[in-house]
Amino acid sequence: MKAAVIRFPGSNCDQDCHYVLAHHYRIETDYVWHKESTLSGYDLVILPGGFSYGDYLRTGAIARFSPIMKAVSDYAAGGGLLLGICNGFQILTESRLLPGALVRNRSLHFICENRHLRVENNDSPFLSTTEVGQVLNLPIAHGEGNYTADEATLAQLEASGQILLRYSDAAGNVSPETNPNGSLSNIAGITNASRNVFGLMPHPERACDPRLGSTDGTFLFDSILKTLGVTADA
Amino acid sequence: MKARVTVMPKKSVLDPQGVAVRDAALHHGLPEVRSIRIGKWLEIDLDDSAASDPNLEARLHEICKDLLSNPVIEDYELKLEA
Amino acid sequence: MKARVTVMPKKSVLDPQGVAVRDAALHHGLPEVRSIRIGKWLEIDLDDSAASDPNLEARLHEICKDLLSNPVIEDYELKLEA
Amino acid sequence: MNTAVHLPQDPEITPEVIAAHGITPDEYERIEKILKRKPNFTELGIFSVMWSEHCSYKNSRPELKKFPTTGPTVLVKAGEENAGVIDIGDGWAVAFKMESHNHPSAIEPFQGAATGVGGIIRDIFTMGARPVFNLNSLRFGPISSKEEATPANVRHNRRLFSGVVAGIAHYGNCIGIPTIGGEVYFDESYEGNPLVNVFCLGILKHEQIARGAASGIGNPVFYVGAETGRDGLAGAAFASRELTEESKQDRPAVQVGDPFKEKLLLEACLELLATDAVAGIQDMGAAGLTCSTCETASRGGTGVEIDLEKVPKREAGMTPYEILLSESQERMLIIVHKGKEDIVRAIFEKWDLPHAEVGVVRDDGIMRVKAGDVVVAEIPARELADEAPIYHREATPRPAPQPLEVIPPADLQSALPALLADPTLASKEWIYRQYDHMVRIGSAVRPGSDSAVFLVREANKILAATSDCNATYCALDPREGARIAVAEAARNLACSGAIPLAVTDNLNFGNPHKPENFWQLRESVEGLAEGCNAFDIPVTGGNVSLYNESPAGAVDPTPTVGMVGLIEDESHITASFFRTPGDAILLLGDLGNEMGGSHYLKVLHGRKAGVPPKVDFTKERALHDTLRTLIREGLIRSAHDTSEGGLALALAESCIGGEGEAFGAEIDFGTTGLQPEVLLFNESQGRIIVSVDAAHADAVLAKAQESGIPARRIGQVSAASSPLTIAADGRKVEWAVDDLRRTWSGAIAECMSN
Ligand SMILES: Nc1ncnc2c1ncn2[C@@H]1O[C@H](COP(=O)(O)OP(=O)(O)O)[C@@H](O)[C@H]1O
Ligand SMILES: [Mg+2]
Repeated sequence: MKAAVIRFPGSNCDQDCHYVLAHHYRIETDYVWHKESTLSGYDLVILPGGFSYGDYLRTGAIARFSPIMKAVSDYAAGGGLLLGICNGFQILTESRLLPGALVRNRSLHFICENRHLRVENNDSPFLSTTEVGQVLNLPIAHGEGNYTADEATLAQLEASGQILLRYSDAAGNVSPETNPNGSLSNIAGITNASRNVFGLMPHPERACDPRLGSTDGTFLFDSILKTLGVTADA
Repeated sequence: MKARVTVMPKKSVLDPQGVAVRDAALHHGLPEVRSIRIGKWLEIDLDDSAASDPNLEARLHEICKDLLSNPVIEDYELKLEA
Repeated sequence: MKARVTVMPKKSVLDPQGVAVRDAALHHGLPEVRSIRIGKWLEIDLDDSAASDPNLEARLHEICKDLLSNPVIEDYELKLEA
Repeated sequence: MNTAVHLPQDPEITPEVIAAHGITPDEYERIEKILKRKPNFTELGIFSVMWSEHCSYKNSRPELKKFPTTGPTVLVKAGEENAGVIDIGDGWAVAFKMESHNHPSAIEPFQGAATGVGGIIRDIFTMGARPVFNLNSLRFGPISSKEEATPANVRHNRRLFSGVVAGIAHYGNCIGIPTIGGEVYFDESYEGNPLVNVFCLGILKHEQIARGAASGIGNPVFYVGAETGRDGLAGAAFASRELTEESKQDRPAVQVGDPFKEKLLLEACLELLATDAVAGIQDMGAAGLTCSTCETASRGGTGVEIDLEKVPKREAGMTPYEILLSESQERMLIIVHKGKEDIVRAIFEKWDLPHAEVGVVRDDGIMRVKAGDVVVAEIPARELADEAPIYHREATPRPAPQPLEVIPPADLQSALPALLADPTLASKEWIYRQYDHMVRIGSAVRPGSDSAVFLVREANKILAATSDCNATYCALDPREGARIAVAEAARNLACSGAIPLAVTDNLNFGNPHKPENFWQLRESVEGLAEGCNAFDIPVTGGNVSLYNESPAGAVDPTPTVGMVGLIEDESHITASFFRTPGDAILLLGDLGNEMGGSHYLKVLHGRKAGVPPKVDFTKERALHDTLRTLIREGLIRSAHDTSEGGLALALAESCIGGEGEAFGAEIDFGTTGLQPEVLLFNESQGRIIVSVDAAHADAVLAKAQESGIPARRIGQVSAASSPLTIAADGRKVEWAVDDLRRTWSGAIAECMSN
């Protein structure tokens, strides 16, 4: 298996994602510079977190026009697994590869802390090793993680089980009190209709090393490897 | 020549910044404020050569829709000046 | 009644956002762009009672200076509408 | 030497113009002697920034010589380059430093703090190091008020505080360097003159150390990074004056930072430094192009000639004076090996950054600035960079603090919550939640504990870092206060399982022309030096910020210490919070009895008085060594030093400070004979509260006593949400830990939501 981490100017979780794949999972992983225009031979493509183009204008708005994004959307259209984390999620919504948009946190503050997330649906390559209702503990770190979409879009997401993660408490209760950023319906991560593109605000790559507190991020990467039929030697 | 663009959050979309600023204004000597909505104001300076292109306005609308605003959450208004 | 305020980075102050957006526009179908400056656009909705206060405009200027703009690096413009 | 021309647009050099540049008549004479003629206007501007306190340390340099700067691990000494470099083993090294941005933050808190962060990061990657984490040390006027309507000054302090935190978050988060710790104090003395000290640490291999020297005659000089605009004109000179009402008019001195550009610059410079193209590299900080040009020439023992027409500019019509003194951010000067220019161009093209060959290294020792064919400045580089006048200022001691006669009592039940609700002692989560403190996947101990602990993956090393300074102690006794700052930092590191490696410091003081202020500076420096010598750790560098005054007077002397330590094995990583009910709680060190300068007096009785605690370095070192030994033997579950608020506060923090549920604790000090307020809240040094498996308690006590450390068992950890009880001398007080946590964790947010 081979993975790609796309580097936009201003990406800053690219090295972390690369580290987890290459060192923790020992997967062959390339950095792909945003000025490249082709993307071939990859089984997983990650749009990492960070502040692509300084988050200027809107988060993800300028990165969406990077030359590599045409290849990324072709890759997704061909069914390839595409994971957008934090700024990567923002780029995916700006590119319309995922519906809705991510706007400023309700508090207007950047928020960095661990959060509980309830698995709403495990029928995807990204969370197949989890149980529905399972609660994950993952870090968030964002200023614009407030998911918004119109009613029709939300209804569609609900109806087809595209909402994969919601902000909850440790027991899995989802309520306004467990919502860190004002996100519509506590949404923390969604997939597209064909379930091969996943965007989420939390950072699974920051939760793969027991020394950092939580290893719940491994559920996500384990699921991806399982889908691809790879046994990790981590 | 110049183009001016305003980009505003759609009425249906929550504008947390606008709400925060309204609350602050309420407490700072403006009790009459009912709502504040905050958007962007862009001044675009164009090379005069642009004026000769009959498609200029259409191209600017493209940019407004694709780059300067996100139609999922925002509306824009474009004004061209000589 | 309504007030509209534009807040712009001062001419001499770096506007990194404007520069980044100009570069993006240059590459995406607007080669004629010379510069883009980006500021804020605020629509303030006021209770009609405000209209009767002769000091309203002065109070709005206060708010513009203290809250809506940062006079160290920004200029603002205020327009009142009935 | 040629005479640089007088440009038609420039003012004549009059005594008024000279004075407006902050240059004294004596200094002007010295300039004429160096030039062997009169300076033109541009040259006068160059001298004024290079000879400002900020760049030349003319008032503090003789004092700074008192710091220990050598040692077996020192690879680059303080002052030699932009930041010192310390060996951490296996071919790896760290470069770290602290820097102030006090005055810019007073005028424009968000941008002032943001550009401070940008500046210190550049200092670190200029050394060839990859920045891995940041700290910040902040001081503001009070943000809490008991009055019904919040007074204007408190509102202003809040605005400064929230702007500074947002600015630090903006820059650090965007560039992707975690801010993993720091400190913040709120005190009247900082009203109108906040302190914003920022720290950055980078990691590098020994052979990657980059130098800021213009070497190799004929080598081209490149300018890379952001274009030059009229930003922060003469900011260095601005930082070297007192803040007055008029200085609010100095507004153009505020610069706007672009962390996105700095991220690109960082990656491009590290990519370039990995090639063999670079002969020397220097960031453009205070005094921008001027400082980098003459300093690289001076270090290289060479001359540098640049042409301002080739400098990338943001605005049209800038004069040579403006270009040379601009403090536009995110710029670097690079001396390139001749023939390797294309490597530089290719890398900076890749990262979409402006770059230009602007000059050449010469053998004449001259900093020569041209605008096309016209020579606009011509100054001997070494004299300009290194021969600023040195002043030995007059020092007058302040009256010694008077011992307290009686310790006023308080209701013990409400005293602890009152202390926990004081913004200086309350949880700092409101701050560090806004900082990305987890990027780079290394934060093994996050902000909130005594020290932050960071796994540096590329080097397979574990570092701990802390910043400390209790300026109330320094105000009462600057020497002792500075000694305590070092001891507390070392103690915080010991509590995390780390061995101190080195120190950086930031000296924040008032106007040095006032003999009492200068005395405070001198005492503090000597105190810091004593501390560093006692712990055998070198000073790698730092920063001096003088003229921290507002109309109400000077700030409390604030010699901030940033200390970095090494943790040898991941099993040694220790945090401050109780972990397991049933664990025994031990006190290493004495019960203590010093109440002078305590937070108890300040918060509950509104007094900043008394003789501050004394630190005994021999005892302190023995305590730290013993704790580390116990940690190595796997006997310690948590370790927390006692500082502000004394034993009661430290115990409460160990109960409520962790990420999970709050634990209770049952504490019994037995018979002490101390006034209860003194027992609970005294701030004597050299004390650490540890929790250990109850089965090991006796062994730990015996080992501590063997090493000559007083040690006693004072209680045990109880189940989550059970109360904290403290008994002594036949009295007992009980607090609900969930209430304590609510008070402590919400205090700052509550101030800020009003
Ligand atoms: N400005 C700040 N930025 C980030 N973390 C901070 C800041 N101020 C305090 N903290 C964190 O809060 C915790 C408590 O700080 P402090 O009370 O100064 O600790 P101590 O007294 O042990 O030195 C520490 O972990 C510290 O790193
Ligand atoms: Mg401590």
